[in-house]
Parts: sequence; structure tokens; C-alpha cells
Amino acid sequence: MEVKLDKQYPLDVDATRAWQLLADLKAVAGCMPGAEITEQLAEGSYKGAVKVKVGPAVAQFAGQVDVLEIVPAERKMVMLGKGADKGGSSATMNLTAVITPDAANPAHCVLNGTAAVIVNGKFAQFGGRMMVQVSDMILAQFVENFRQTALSLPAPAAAGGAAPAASADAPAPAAPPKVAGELNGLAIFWALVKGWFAGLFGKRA
Amino acid sequence: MNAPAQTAEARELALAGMGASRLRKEDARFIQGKGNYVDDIKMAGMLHMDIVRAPVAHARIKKINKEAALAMPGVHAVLTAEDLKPLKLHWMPTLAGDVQAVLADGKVHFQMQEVAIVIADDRYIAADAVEAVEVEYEELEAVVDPYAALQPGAPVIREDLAGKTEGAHGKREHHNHIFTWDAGDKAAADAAFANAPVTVTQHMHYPRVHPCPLETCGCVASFDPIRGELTTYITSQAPHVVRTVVSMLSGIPESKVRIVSPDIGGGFGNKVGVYPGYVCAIVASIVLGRPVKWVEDRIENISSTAFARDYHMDGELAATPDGKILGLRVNVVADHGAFDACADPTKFPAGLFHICSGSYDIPAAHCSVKGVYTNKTPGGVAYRCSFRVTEAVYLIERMVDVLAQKLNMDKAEIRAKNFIQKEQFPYTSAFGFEYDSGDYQTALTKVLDAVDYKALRAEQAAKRADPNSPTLMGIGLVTFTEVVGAGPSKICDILGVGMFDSCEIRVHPTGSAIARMGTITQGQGHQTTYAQIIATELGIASEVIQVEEGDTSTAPYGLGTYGSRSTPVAGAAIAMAARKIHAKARKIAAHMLEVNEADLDWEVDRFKVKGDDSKFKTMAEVAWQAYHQPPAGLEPGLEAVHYYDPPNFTYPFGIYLCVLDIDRATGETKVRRFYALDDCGTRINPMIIEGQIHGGLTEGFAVAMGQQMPYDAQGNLLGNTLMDYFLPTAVETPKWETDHTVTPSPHHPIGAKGVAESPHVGSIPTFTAAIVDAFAHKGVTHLDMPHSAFRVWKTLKQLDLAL
Amino acid sequence: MAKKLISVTVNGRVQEKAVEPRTLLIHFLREELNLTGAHIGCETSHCGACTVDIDGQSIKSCTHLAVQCEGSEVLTVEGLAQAGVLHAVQEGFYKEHGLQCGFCTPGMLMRAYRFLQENPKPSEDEIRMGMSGNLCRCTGYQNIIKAVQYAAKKLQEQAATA
Amino acid sequence: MIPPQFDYHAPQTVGEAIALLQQLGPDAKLLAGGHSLLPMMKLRFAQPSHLIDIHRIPELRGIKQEGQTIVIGAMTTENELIGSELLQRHVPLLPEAAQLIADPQVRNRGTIGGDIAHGDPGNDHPALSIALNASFVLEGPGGRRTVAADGFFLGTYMTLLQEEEVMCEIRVPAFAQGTGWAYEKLKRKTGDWATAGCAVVMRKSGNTVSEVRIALTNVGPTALRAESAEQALLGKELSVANLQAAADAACAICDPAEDLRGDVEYKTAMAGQMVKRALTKAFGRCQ
Repeated sequence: MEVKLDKQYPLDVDATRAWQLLADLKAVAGCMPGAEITEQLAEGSYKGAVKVKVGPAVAQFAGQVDVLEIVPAERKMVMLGKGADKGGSSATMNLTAVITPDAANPAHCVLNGTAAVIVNGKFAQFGGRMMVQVSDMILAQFVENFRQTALSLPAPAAAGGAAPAASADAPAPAAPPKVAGELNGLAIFWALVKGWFAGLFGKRA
Repeated sequence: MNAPAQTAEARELALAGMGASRLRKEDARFIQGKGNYVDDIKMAGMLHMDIVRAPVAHARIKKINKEAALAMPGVHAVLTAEDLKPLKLHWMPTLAGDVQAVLADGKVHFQMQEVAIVIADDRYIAADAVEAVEVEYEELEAVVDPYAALQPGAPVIREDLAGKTEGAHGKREHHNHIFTWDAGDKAAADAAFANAPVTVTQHMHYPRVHPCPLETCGCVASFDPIRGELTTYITSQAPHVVRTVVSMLSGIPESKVRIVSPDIGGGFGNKVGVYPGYVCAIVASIVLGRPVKWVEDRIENISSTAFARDYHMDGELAATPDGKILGLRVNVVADHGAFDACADPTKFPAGLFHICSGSYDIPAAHCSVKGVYTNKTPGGVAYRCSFRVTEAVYLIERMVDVLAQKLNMDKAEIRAKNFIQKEQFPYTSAFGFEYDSGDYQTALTKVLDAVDYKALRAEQAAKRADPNSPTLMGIGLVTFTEVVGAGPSKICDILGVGMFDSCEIRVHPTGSAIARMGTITQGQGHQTTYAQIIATELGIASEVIQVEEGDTSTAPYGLGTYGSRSTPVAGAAIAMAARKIHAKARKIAAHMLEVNEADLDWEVDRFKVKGDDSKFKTMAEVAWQAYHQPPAGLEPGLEAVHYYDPPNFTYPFGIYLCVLDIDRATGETKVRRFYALDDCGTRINPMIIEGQIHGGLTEGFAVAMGQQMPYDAQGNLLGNTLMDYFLPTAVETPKWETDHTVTPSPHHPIGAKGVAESPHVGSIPTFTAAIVDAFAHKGVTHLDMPHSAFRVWKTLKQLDLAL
Repeated sequence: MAKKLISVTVNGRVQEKAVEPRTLLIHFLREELNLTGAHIGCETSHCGACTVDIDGQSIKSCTHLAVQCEGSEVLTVEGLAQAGVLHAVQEGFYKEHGLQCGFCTPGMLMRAYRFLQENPKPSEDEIRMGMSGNLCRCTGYQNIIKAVQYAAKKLQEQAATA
Repeated sequence: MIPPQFDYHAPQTVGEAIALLQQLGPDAKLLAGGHSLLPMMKLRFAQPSHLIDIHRIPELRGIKQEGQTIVIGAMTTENELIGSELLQRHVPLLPEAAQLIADPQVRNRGTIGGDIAHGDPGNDHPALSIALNASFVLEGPGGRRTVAADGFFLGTYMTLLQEEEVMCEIRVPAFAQGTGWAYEKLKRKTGDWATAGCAVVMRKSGNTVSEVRIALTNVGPTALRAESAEQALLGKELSVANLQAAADAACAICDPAEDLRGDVEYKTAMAGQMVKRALTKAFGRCQ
């Protein structure tokens, strides 16, 4: 089954640092709850694993992530992730992420993510009911991790200046504060994230 | 038991023969938990098999790693297609002339396809081992829509058929095309349409559904390496056919293959086919020299064993302005899934779909059915119906309603106008079927009077006039004719074996009897009803007649139980075998009474000398004589075998009427009344007939109102547990009202036509008709099933009728 | 994993067995004790073919662990008839043609047995609700309801004469 | 469908259960009625290496009255709720609603605590407990804490219940004289989850709504409290217009997942219908 996601996350981070982080897949992966890069296969191509824990259910996807496109001028990154778990499910995600500066506030930006996620096998058959809700939760945690990691990067010389030509092999940023290792790991934290987003968007509509 | 003083009537009553609502002989074991179903069978040293299945619908298998599974304690073997290749068992023939992978051979074609098998000490270890088998897939684009499958650039589903332009049923026009099959007279039909003042067309999809018997499929295979004999207990509706197939596949002589269908927990067509699981269990038993049990779980049953229907139909009717039908044209695109594993008589790739001219006198008709491969489960069985008759009845009954609405005619009136009239029987349809007998008008009148049809229409009109009515009222009427009892072997065969059926009767010296049949009951009560036929024919009490079925070592060869063929074919074989015995008994009685046969009358249970009631011999006395001192020139014993090859099909019919109310707020439907009149010819056991009708109506209700096989675009089946797949409980199931007329079949020895499938075949279009009728005043001519609250509400919403 | 020793009374007989903790009650009954009356129909607790009586309650034994039955009294269809005399619900299903293929019957009987103790004089609607945890593919339930009514009547007569 | 292997523990007290949770870590799961967990294990979605069966802990069972509060042990089964005279007298919504959950056999195993703690938006007790203004007593290594039902449900399968905590009690205020109640649940068939459901607890003064709590089942990532719908009614008569306003307000907060029960549009509309039906029934029961 296919789930299309189109999300905008306003961040209290300047576009430069946000892009610096986004352009570094390894670091980005570190922001994904339960995800890790296990091996670099080639320039912009990695082996990785994701552990998703939803209530009593656990899924461990192992697979490959390829950076298809990096467009520093547009602060745009396109990646393709493919994975399968032993329990007989597979997933592919084609994600385009773009950082757009906040015209009103140079210290803020928006992380735009559009993704087509195709899930096959057991998860599609029995988890379908939850798919959208769960991916929403995962993404929300990812974004919070992303935000805090980006904030932990050294502030750019000229805030709001043009993006420096970052590239996939830019030095990894300092280890971010470990926020949420895996989904559902820290329910209280999740409550905060929810609250924080509520603050951004107003009560969800 | 039969004291001479008793009157003929009393003695007849005591026989509990045909017409008696005799309680079921089967029940004693079932109500005490002593049934013997496949999963109840245990054998010394028995191992358990489980199956590794494809998680995706279309993919190449890059690698299978058995090591981890094999290393687990209690695991005896892990087999893949590679292991079956040397035995040439990795592919098997289907009943439809195609081949099907027993275990995926380098490629998977549908989700949950069999990829590898695991054999272990018990089912728990086997289940763990299945998890441990690592399979790497390279996913391919899946095709789930048969129309998309026929596009030029569509992915190739069956690479094994590359270059094959000829299929089992003629030319293949496209790599995903299986066959195109025509019936009727196209030229005549086209002519009828060319000059017709009125024509209507309607597209409809008969969704893919699953028979879903409460017992899943399974088997216990036991190969004796010393004797070289294979015994297999199996959930099969056709054990003899299975024996033939197994012998063909394995090379074991048929004489050394014993197939036993023990108690079967419902079949409904799902247990006709030969599934990879059976073959694998048999192979495993041969390879390991130990009994192997395989029983699928519910998810496997719904996902991987035979589905039914999935017909995309375009119907057209040509008619006069006053509603006389002049012509019928039908085009069907049939989704057969990844392998053509339909269970139809060999010569009929679309079964008996060409019964689609129904109960109506239609001068010109033509139909064309195109079979297509998709990345879905193979199947296409007769789900409680005679091969594709359900689809045919649905098509014509829907079309007649569409025409009635176009002409603004009453739906009962237009049917009466087009009925084949009583005096026209035997009637040959435009498709060439010879309808044996019928009296549709009498039955229709009986139903319309019983429900006060006029008053119902008046109530409906009033409701429609009230914009604030919380409900919409729908009235569905269906007047259907089935074709069952396949079939005459000149046209009907399966794998070349004619579709006759058989019976062997032995009357024992003391006057009790045993009968063995080629059929197998799955709840129809054969052990009860068959005995009743013999009781009436031979004057032996049902109580002392044993009926055995399902064991190929003891029963005569028969084609099995499906397509309502047991009574029309096997029932006839019983009567004919009994009559052979009766003829011999008459000779013996004449000898005993020292008169000519011509001087004897038969009365209930005895031969009487004409004009002298005191001189008679009962069948029991005759039987003793047959073993004790038969007349000179007659061989001893009193038994007979008969193989009955029916001269024609039988044509049961019914008139069904449904009244329902739709909740405009939620789309929920409440069936207020369902009246079912069936005419199945001679009635053997009214109690059992009524029970069969209740069951068929309930399965029809399930199909019409909720059953579906929801595949997504990637070929994932999204509803394969009983949480989602709709089997109604006592709460959802409506109350049924039944009625009957009796129009015997002139060509059947006892005039019986078969009944169990009529209520399923007939009720489904009745529900759809009622749902559509509720919206008819808004110009709706058809709505596809299932009529779930959600889908009905969508219609309410579109028509601005939702509250 | 370590097996657990459990002691369960099944149809009046104490059974002491070592079982894997994950052993489902339905498999314990069918495989360990050879009581094959209760059947496996759906394995997701929807069909009720596996219904048995535990400590006076109807339970779906496909979604119940054998280890959870430690010290419990289990009654299966095999224990329904007393001294060769059929229980009223068994008689009812026979007399009213409340079964066809027979696969759902043991679960139906065990549920009806308990239901009629919970509600000795049920209305038809109450019977439909009370039996709604059991699926039947053959009968359309109409005769099953008659069978339960037959049994209710008979049990009341028995109670009256007792 | 065979569950994976696990070790089984049957503690006698809540303390023992918590100790086991601490000692065994996140691979241990509590086993209540088992009708959510065991199916997930049979599908091998959940593979806990330890099950802690809290069925044999007496302190988790039973229904008692403490002043104006009805205290329900977390392991109380649906059928025990249905049969409870105390509840029928003081919180009739629970026994009535419990009859709409699952089927007779499953109601013998399914527990109110398990239903709540599982965090499945399809379960019925979350919305019921929100409407009832219930609170949950959770016990963990750090002792007991009491949290309100409203706010307990964070996301799909995600609640305030910590991994080392056990849900002990559901505390429900007894209905004041004249309170009206209703639970309307639309479902495809017996035993199904709600396509949409609505729980209402209400009081009126004269002909106007003086107090009302409205909560929704299975139309969002969690059970939802429809505060805006409540606001639309407070101090007002239950006129057709106000009823519609409340339903519209409730629909506005719905965010259901599409599945075979229906798409977003249908489920949202059905939430509105259930709200109207529940409010109407509850209002009719107010005195």
C-alpha cells in the first residue's frame, strides 16, 4: 500500500544550519528514531537499519539509502530508501526534503518533506490501519531530533546568509543531545513534542 | 419392524424414505465432538509441514537461505522448487489446462504464493522455522487490474509461457491473455440489436470473493516405502479426481494411491482444487518416509486457496418498447489470477456462464469471455454454485431490471412477459441448453401474493414522496433458473474423465444394506438422504442402510460433490443401482411365490401376488433367499453397481423477493423480509432442503453485503482475516421465509434437480436488486457489490440523499 | 524455553502436563489430550469454533494459553453428555437440524450450554446476541436458534421436575 | 498462527509484577485479557520474550465504591462490568457500552484496563473513560500516581503508562442524580471495531445543557475529547441547530485513518451522526 506524505515543519533554526545537517545523510539518519547507518557503500549510498517500535509491535527494517540528488542552491535533497524486515514486509520511501528560509525571521526556516512510501507484505496487510498515524509520529519525532541536532551545530557567521556549498561528505556535526532513540521510547517526551507542535500550529485542525 | 398386519401407509412411514423429514444420521458424532476431520487425524511418527510464503505479489527470488531453519532442533527438511525439480514436481497441471508452480520457481506471481516448505516435529517448531527461512526478493511491478494487464506494455506475469500463442482454450492474443471463449450466435444477436427499438447496456463487476468454509484446507499424507503405497487424508470435494491427479504427478500406480476425504468442515467450492500444499505434503512424506500433516491457517486459506467470481461484465439487452426481449449480448473480462486454476468442465473455460439467458425466452444471444492473468491468487471456483452460474444469473437478472427501469415497467411484469412458458419445455435456449422443465409463472404469482407485492410498492411510493423519511425502501425481485448436475460426459469432463457419478449397493442376507458413492458430503447430509432414496426404491428402512463416501479404496469412481451434482447425478445412480437390484429381487420373489414376475405387484417393501394380499415376500425375505438358495440360473447375492451418465443437466429455479430499508444517516441496510421460493423438483428430505436454503441465503447475504478481497495497487490483500472478511453472525443474518413448488425433472430417475446452490445463486442478485431499487427513482440502474454501509452511504451522498 | 507444569481439570479428570508457555489451550486440548471436539477455525478469536467452558465461562481457546488454565476446570463438548445421555443442547441441535458440516457445532454447543445458564429463558434476539461469538457457514443460524429454544424449553422442564 | 516462544510469569501482587517489569526490561509485556496481545504475537508482530500474566493478582479485580467514586480494578472483565449492579446504579454507561464490545466469549477475557492501556484508537474504553471524566491509577517503581483519562492517550499505541508501570484502577465519578448518558457505536458486524463511536455524559438544568462531556472512538490517532462540541451545547437547548453545531464541531477534530470500514469522509460524517445520536439519547435520559 502507498502512503503519500507532504509535510511542512517550521523550525526555530536558521536555514544554513538546517541545510548543513540535511545535506549530511549520516547525520540525518541519526535523527530518525531507531535508525542508524551501518555501512557506507559508496558516495551517497549507505546501508542502514531502522527499528520501529509501536506499542507491543516491533519492526526491524534493514536496507539501503541512496542520495539521488543534492541541490545546495535550492537546499534540496532527494533520497531513496529501500528496506525489508525478516517478518515478511518491505518498504520503499522516495523522499524530497527542502529547506526554505523563513523570510520574516532569518533565524527560522521550514523543513518541507514530500514522500511516497510504499509498504508491502504483512505490515501493509495488518498494519495498514495505523500506517499514516504511525508515520506521522515517527516524522514528528524525527523533526524534533533534527531541530535539536541542527541547533547544536556551530551558528553560521552571517545568519540568514546564502547557503554554503555543503556536500554529502561535510564533517558530521557534534553529537546531538540524544532525544528519542526509538519511537515510543519516551512517551513523556512525545507529549512534549505534541505540545510543541500544537504551539506551532494551534490545536490540530 | 414390518409386521404383516401393518397397513401399506404405516409400513411406508416406517421406511423413512423419500419425502420424509428424516433426522440426520451424521449428527450423532458431530454433537458429541466425535467428528473425524483432517486435523483430527494423527498417525504414528507424523511430522508437520508449514509453508514459507511470498510477502509481495510480484518478484524475482534472488536467494533462499535455509541454513538457519535447518539448524533448528526438530526441523527435518526445508524444500524449495530446486528440490522438487529432479522429481519434476515443481510445477503441476491445473484443472483448467494451465500449469501452476507448486513452489515458486525463481519468481513469485501473487502475495502468499508458496515459496518453500518446512517439515518439523510439531506445528510450533515448523512455524518458527518458517520465520527462519531467509528469502531475498527483487520486487517487480504488480498488475492487479485485468484491464491494465491487457495493455501492450503491461508487465509480463507468466514468463514461463513466453512465446506460447496457443493456450488450452485457443489463441492467446497478449502475454497476459489466457483465452477468449464464445457461445451463442453472434450474427443473430447483432442482427437483433441492429433492428431493436430499445436497447440497454450496463457494466458491472462481480467482485472477487472467497468461499471460506469454517474448516481450512489440509491433508495428512502417508507414504509406505515398503509397500510403495500412498494414503492421503485430505479436505477434498472430489477424492477420486485427486487420486487420478496424484497418480499422474507422482507416477505411483492409481491402485497404490488411496485418497480419503474424511468429515469435511464445509467446502462451498473451496475444496475442489488440488493445491500446492497437498502436493508438497505428499512429496515430503515420500521423501522422508513418514506421515506429514499440513493444515493451513485462516489467513493462508483466504489468501492462497481458490477464490470465486471476479468477473467484469458488460451486458446489453435489445427489446421492444413494451418490454419483450429480442436479444442479449455479454462481454466479460475474467480475472483468473496468476495461474488459470479454475475448476470447470474441461471444455468450458467460463463454466456454464452461457446459461445467462436465464428464465427468459430470448431469441438471439451471444456471450464472449476473456480470461486474463493478474498478480492475484489463482482460482475461480464454483462458490456454492454450478460453474459460473452465479455470475450468469447475476448478469441477466440485473439486465432485466435495467431494461424495466428504462421502459418504466414493473420489475415483476417484465419478467412475466419474458418467461419461458410452461408449455415450451423442454426448451432449447439461444445458447443451446435444453431446459428440462419449469413453471415460472405459477411460482411468481405465489410469491407476489405471499408478500402482497402491490402493497409493498405502494408503501415504497409513499416513502419516496416523503423527503424526511429516515430510510429508503428497496424491493428486489429475482426469477432465476440454474443449470446443475454436470454433466453429460459427451460434453462434460474433468481431465478427460467424464462427469458421471456412481453408486454400489449391497443388500445383506438379513435385509440391511450398504451403499457406496463417488460423491462426498460436506454437510449436505448424504448419509441421510441417499439412504432415503434406497429405502423408497427397495423397501428397506433408511435406518438399516449405511452410506459410505470419500474413500477411493472402497467407493466406486465418482467425480465428487460440487455444482449441485450429488442429487442430480449420484442420486440418479442410486436409483438406477437400486432398480437393478429390484429387478433381480422380483425374479427371486416370483420363484419363491411360484408365479410369473408379471403376476407380482410391488407395494412399499414387498412383492405381492396380484389379487391375493396374503401371498407376498418382503425384500428382507427375498434377500435371505438370494444368499441362501437363489433360483436356478441366477447368481447368488443381491447387489449392483451403476455408473450414471446424465442425459442432460437439470434446471432448478426459484423466485426470490427481498424488502430492505436503508438508513440514510449511516448507509446501513436492514433486510426487513426475504421470501425464497425454490423448485428443485422431487423433494427427498424437506428438512434438509430447508436447511440448505437457509445456509445458501446466508452465504448470499454475506457476498452481497460485505464480502470482498481488497487488493491494493501493489497486490497486497488487505482483508484476509475474519476480522475483515465478512462472515455474518446470528445478529447480522436476516430471518428467512421459504416456500416451494414441485416441477420434477422429466429425465431424472426420481425427478430431483438439486437445491443447495440455488439460494446462493438466486439471493445475491436479489440483494443487489433491492439496494438498486431503493435508488431507482433517482435514475440509478446498478451498484456493484459489496453493499456495505460505507459504499451505500457514498451513493446516498452522491445523490444528496444522505441525512 | 522452560516448560511449565500445569494441573488442569478437564471434563472432570485432573490432567498434569508440562507445556511450553506459548502452548495455546486449543492445541493443548487437541494435541496433548486428544480431545478433538473443539476446532480451529480462524485463530483470531472471531469464529468461536474453539469455544470451551473454563470455570463457568465461555472462552475462545485459540486465544488462551494452556498455562493460564493452571488450577482451572475446563469443560469441552466431549464432557457434555452425562452417563451416555445427551445434554439438552445436543438433543436440540439434532432435533432442530441445527448443524450441517458439524465443524462449528462443538463451539456452538459449548456456548449454548453456558448461555442458557446465563439466561435460561431467552428471547430470539437474546439468543442471536448470546450466540454472536460463534460463526456458522452452513445453517444460516435459523435452526441453531430453534435448537437453543428447544434446549431452553427442555432444561426448564427438567428444572421443574427436579 | 503460532506465537513465538516466551517465558511466562504469574505474579500474585502488583509489587511482584512491577519488580518483574524492572528486572526483565522492555522485552517483557503484561498479559491482561490477551485478546489484543496474543493475536499480535501470532502474527509475529510482537515477540516479547517474557509475558507477565497479571490475571492472578486479586487487588486488580473487582468494583467497589469509595464515597462518590466507583473504583474498578484494571483486570475487571467486560462481562463483569455488564453484570455489576454497582455500575448499573452509579455509572450505567459502562455496562451498557461494554455490551457493544467484541462478543460474549471475548468479553469474558477482555479487561477494561487492557483495553485502555493498549492505546489502540479502535478500543472503546478510552473514549468512555474520557466522557466519564475517569482517572487511572498507575503504579510503578516510584509508587502510585493518578492521571486523568483526558490527556492519557498520546498517540497510536502510546499512552502516559510507563514501561515499568502497571495500570491498577480506573476511578469513575458516580453519576449525580439526573445524569444522562449514551454510547453510540457504528460497526460492520459483531466483534468489529467502531467505524466511529461517541460517548456522552450529560446533565441539564431546566431545558438546557448544564454539563456535558463528549468523546470519540476510532476517528483519530487516539480517542478524542470533543471540547468544542461540548462548548457548542453548554447552556443551550438541544435544538436541531445546536445538535448539528455540536456534530460539526466534533467532525472538525476528526482525523481518522482510512481502512475497509470507510474513508476519511465517511468516518468523519459517521462521527457526526454518532454524536447526534448519543447526545439525543443522553439528553432524553437526563432528569
